[in-house]
Amino acid sequence: MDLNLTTEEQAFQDDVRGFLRANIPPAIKRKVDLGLKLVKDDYVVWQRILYEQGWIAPGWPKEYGGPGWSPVQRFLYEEELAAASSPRLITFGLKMLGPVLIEFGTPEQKAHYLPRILASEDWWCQGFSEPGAGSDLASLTTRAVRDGDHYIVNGQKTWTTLAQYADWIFCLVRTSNEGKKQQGISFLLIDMKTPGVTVRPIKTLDGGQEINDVFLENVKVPAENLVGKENDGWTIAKFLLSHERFGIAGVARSKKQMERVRDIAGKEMKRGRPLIEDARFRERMAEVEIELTALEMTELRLLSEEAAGRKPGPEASILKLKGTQVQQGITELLLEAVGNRAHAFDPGILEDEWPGMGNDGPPVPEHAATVASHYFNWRKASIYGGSNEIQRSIIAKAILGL
Amino acid sequence: MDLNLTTEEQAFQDDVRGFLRANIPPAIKRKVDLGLKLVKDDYVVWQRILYEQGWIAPGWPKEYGGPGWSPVQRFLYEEELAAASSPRLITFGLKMLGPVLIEFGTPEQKAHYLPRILASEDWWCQGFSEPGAGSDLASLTTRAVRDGDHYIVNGQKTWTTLAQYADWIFCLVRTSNEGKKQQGISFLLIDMKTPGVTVRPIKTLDGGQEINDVFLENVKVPAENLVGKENDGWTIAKFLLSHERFGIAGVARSKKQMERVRDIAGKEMKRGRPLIEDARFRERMAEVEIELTALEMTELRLLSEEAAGRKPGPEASILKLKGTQVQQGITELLLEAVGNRAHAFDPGILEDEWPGMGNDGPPVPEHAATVASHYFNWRKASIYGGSNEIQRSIIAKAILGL
Amino acid sequence: MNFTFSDEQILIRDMAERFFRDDYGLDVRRKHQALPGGFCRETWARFADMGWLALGIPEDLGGIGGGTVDMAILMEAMGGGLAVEPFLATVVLGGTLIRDGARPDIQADLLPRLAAGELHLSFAYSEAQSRYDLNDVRTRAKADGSGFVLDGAKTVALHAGTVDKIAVTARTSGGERDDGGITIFLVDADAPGLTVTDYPTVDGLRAGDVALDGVRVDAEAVLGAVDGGLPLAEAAIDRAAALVSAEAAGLMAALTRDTVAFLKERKQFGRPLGDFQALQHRATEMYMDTELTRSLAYMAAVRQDGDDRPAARRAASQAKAKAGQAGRLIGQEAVQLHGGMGVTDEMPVGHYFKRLTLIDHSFGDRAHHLDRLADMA
Amino acid sequence: MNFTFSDEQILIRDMAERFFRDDYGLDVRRKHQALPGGFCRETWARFADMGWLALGIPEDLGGIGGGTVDMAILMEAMGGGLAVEPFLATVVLGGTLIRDGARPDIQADLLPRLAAGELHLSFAYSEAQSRYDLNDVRTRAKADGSGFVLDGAKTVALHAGTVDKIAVTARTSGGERDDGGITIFLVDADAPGLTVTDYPTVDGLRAGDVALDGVRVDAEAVLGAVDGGLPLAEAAIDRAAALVSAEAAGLMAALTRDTVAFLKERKQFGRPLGDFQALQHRATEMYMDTELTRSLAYMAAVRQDGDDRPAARRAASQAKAKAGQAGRLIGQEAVQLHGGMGVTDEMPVGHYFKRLTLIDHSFGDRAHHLDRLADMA
Repeated sequence: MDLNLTTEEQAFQDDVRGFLRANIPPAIKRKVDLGLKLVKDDYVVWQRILYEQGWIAPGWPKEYGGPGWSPVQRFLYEEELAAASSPRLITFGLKMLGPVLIEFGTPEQKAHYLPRILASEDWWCQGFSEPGAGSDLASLTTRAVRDGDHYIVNGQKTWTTLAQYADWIFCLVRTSNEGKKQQGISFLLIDMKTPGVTVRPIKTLDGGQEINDVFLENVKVPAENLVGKENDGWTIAKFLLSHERFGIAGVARSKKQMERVRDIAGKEMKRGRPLIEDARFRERMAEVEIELTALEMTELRLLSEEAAGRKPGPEASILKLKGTQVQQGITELLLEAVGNRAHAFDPGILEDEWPGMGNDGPPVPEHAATVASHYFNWRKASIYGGSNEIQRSIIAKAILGL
Repeated sequence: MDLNLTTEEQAFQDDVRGFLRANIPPAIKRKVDLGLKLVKDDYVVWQRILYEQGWIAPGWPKEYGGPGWSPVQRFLYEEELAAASSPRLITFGLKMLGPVLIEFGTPEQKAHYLPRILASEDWWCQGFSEPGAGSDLASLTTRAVRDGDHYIVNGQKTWTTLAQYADWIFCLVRTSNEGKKQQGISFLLIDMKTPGVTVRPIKTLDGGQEINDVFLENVKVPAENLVGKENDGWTIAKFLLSHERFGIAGVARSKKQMERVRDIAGKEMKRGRPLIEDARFRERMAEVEIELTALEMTELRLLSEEAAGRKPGPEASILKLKGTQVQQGITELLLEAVGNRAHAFDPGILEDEWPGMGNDGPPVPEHAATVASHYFNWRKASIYGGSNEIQRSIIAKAILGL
Repeated sequence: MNFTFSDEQILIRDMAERFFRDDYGLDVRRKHQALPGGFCRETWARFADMGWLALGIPEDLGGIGGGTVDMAILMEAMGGGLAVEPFLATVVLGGTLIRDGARPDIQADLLPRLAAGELHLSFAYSEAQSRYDLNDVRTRAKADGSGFVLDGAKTVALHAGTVDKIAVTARTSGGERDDGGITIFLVDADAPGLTVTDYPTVDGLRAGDVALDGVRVDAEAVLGAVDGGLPLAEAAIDRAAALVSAEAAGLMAALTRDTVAFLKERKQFGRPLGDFQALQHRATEMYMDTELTRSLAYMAAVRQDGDDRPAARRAASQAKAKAGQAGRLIGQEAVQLHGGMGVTDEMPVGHYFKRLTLIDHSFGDRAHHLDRLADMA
Repeated sequence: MNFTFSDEQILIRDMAERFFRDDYGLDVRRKHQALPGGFCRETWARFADMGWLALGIPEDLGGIGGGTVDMAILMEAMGGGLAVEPFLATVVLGGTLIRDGARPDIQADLLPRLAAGELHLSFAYSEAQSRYDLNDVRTRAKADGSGFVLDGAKTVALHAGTVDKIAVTARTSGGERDDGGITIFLVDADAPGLTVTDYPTVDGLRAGDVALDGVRVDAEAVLGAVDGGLPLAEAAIDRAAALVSAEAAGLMAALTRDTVAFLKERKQFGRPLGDFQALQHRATEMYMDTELTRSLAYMAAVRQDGDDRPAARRAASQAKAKAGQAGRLIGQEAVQLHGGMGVTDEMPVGHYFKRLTLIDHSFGDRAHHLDRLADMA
């Protein structure tokens, strides 16, 4: 047990840190630091820089374009990405579909899709959730009927993040009604440009617009777009949802956000002194930091066990659950810090257009402008991707045997 | 809506306060103030004083010996009892069996038992819980079989508070196995001196000993000891458990305990100053006091509605649930206040025998001596008398319709 | 001592609840938000017709009397109704300051107009550095002949962009955080040198930052005594804190009701969500905290009309601190239990949640009131 | 960087867990408690045989080396085993002070005896007014010739009634709460003028209050430097805080395990309690907080052996604060979920609960460590 970096690890960290800080475009960094809305181009520009460097898919095997890093190196890389104010890398291709294709795809599927994911040529979105299904994923009703060498797909997907930017969607569809509801599900890749695919944005309570309904009406999908076997999609879905533990807790980003808390608390005042000097605010910061450190150490324990050969288990649920609790705890600290300046808001703020930038709108300081919106938006973290209630039930069942 | 006392209410308060403070025996007051163990005689002596005054059963109708007070008067009386360091009045006869007999008893039962309860001539205990039944009261198995003009009772009751002092026990017993399990239950009064009744103390984690197992082995009970009709005991049990809302929240006692917190925090030190001056401890006190005040106002709202003619409803569950949370919150404040002096403990402390009194034992200050034991013991508050889980389910079902 | 509503109060409650149930709603609200100034002047006129704007104003001054409890009943209904109209700014803050601080002739002039819906008011007391402290005032008022000249900047004054007059705290003597030396001036919104930057707030209302650049006022603009403005401001803010706690209770009740309805209706794994015991118990916590908040809000309302200032202050802080804690719990739980639907703009839940959250950032958040209670204890 | 146990550490863990599972238990514990001094000297000898008392002592001084992590592994097992033997007092506190502060010749004398189980130690640092602050010392040591004379009173020194030597903090200069001017003296327990009032603690261990009435000691009784005792005391207490956090993690794991087993076995309303979702989710919280506490406890243990004192201090406070919060939650939930059985003296749950609770009152409670973290931030 050793928390110090080896000389090699130290050199790796310096290397990564140097590159990331030198190469992140300042306009993108600024948006990330202030919590402003990123558009497609921001993501793609940055991901291509990482792609050129060979660092875009640290979790992929080397043969498919991964850098071949150790778990510690990956951990350090995540840290440095967050510290450099990198946007979140869009996970749908890199952390979801990529590993699925590597595990279940045909040679043709791998050869075609994987390089395009690495190069950010295809933007993927995820077609799992349906209206009415909620956390009960397997009760999905979108239907794919085989018709010659095509499937005809009808149904509706919802809560589809950033579908407005997507070129492709990977979907769970029902191909059979026999047996248990988990048994008749297949995993299908659908080109968003296919006739019959419609995207309708869903406005969210923070004023943002990053989730969508996706309607599928008589969508004709070539049969070679099936991944794995027909009716075997549930296995793939489970693999996809539990495969990636790295970064699921969001520790690196939360550490960066705690810096933001400190920064803002240094600017905001309380009783004539900077808020950062208020003993009780510091106590609340300490409470969140304790949870964050505990989470980080727990992640390191799990990664060490994995590196030592243990198979990933249901402990990923702890990382997801506690991770979102910590993230949401930080949004609460930020909100508290800005006091009554939390009121001022105009959706234009998120678009980087407010008086600080020379436009009309609330005269609110830059550091306070997006905090309330961020707090509201981040409530989603404990709902999407397997709600925290689902994670609790997984732990109760798979770990405690209840 | 008016929080001020009327002239009459003020006069009543003065009257009650004067009497209680003048008449409470100092040795009993001392035990209550320090959280020491009370013995049977302490309770009986004090209850007889209140009986002589006509104040022992404020909830009883005047014709049966109640004082005929208004809800506000009863509220003020509870306050003054607690403020005067009165022991808890033993509820089994006064607040449980008494109202049951008034509602369901035969004229003979009323004439015989009620005066003896008022005069503390009979000490009653409650035979509801059984091992294995937990919160699922209706699954009880203690069996009463009719045999001529007697019942023969066999079974075991448990968690029977202060059974070691009791002359009588009122029991729920199974008289039939037909229909739903709630339907075959009867309500029976059993003389503890009857052959076949055995009491075995259960030692609790705080070192105290106030709960017991009660074994019933071929106990012969006269048939006239049946209350209500045979197999109708569940109705009586429900009446008993929901009838009494007055004082169920323990507000008056909690206010008195908050004084104790203040007193102790004035004696204990932190960073060279009395703990009571520590901003963060004061904040924690304020948090508990907010809940306590909210509870008090909620109780007053419910009592006002009741006085205005509304029937008691499931809201009593809120009073029980929040009441015990506040009480337990106060035990935590007390525990925090005494710092590392919480360690020192000897069961003799509870018996009023430690060095402060000239005996051997931990050299711990009087105010700290029983605090940890009290914290441990009071965990029972959220378990007994319908656990807080049961109260939550009652609210979910009866109020929210879930 | 009693804790029941009078028949008149029950009438106020029923009328208000009926109004918001039948004549308001999320679509109406959206329309009102989009109007100039962010609220509906016809609706405001109806408020006046129903006597709501005259609540708390003595009868001889054009009002219909009534006390803080009556206003709390109305505010609770407004919480459930998600009203965007500026009742808080004009009637609660403005009305209280004029009732407590204005000269009789000015009261006689302004209060009937306020009750009739013809006068809008705002109270600009906070500054960039002040957080929630009323005594932290940098805006200065210099005596100038018989009047004063005001210079400074105020933040987040409710509805300041659409009012006729703005009450402003300014320092006439003393240092930045002294309790003494603060004076409240009632300034015309169109006074030369006064500029309001108006903006929408995240909960769907409006507020403004107020810049004062050599604004001249007469001596009669002073509310209360020169240098003696703090107790006046404190009483108004305590009253507002009590009343938004009642509004919060209304929001909490609406969130609990909607969440329970959602749990009953929505099926998952073949059963209604409401069958899951963990969710039942969480809904129960929401319900209980709503009731506790309501109890404290009404206690605080009663106390604001009593003679005991420390008791009024303590009750306001207890209610507001509770509203902050319970509001956070209930808002977060309502969104979480609604699942994906909870984060959309479509359903009321998100709007209740936002207003409830922002109430914690109005008139002192939970931390502020716990500080204050700890200081008082 | 890595976060796995070495093979040796796994050996220590397995051996300790086996010992407490096979050769200890509630009945054994009760027997040991009833022995003079409240623990079993034969068991202590077995601890020595197994090398447990030599952990953390350098090999050239009769120890077997190893670091704080090794001790944490043992402490975690002792938590699950509910050990009453005085490992904390003698090995952790006493051993650390001697390792860090004693002259080489005294180390060479004492440490082998400690490792062999022949020397018992205690550390008396707290006083009636000091709460958890190590610098709050009223006990005075006056220079007297080449030695010192000690006068004062110490509270709650673990196992002080059965030890050979007691380390005592005393003020050699400065005012009551000054950081400088504190000196640690290693005093013979039978020194004239030293009296221990020995008592049982509520969690089943023993402690004593120590009265010092003109106790004479030689100059060689000084541990570390005269007036420089505070950093020494702080390092020992930080190490103890890290290690009782590991003990707490062991207690939490045992409580979670027993509670889950109880929920599976016990039926209510015709179903195992474990079928009720609300109870499942609560058991899950217990499990997660156990894991988080364990993670911080081991981090704190690692940090105690590093060169970075601020990091060591912070890690100790983080682990201990977490242990306090999680310990309260898990202890209370375990009792509650056990229902009536939870409050009896009969089952282990109550005993785990009591020890876990009292850990929060040892080496600084949650409030103390949050204060400390807030001061450091």
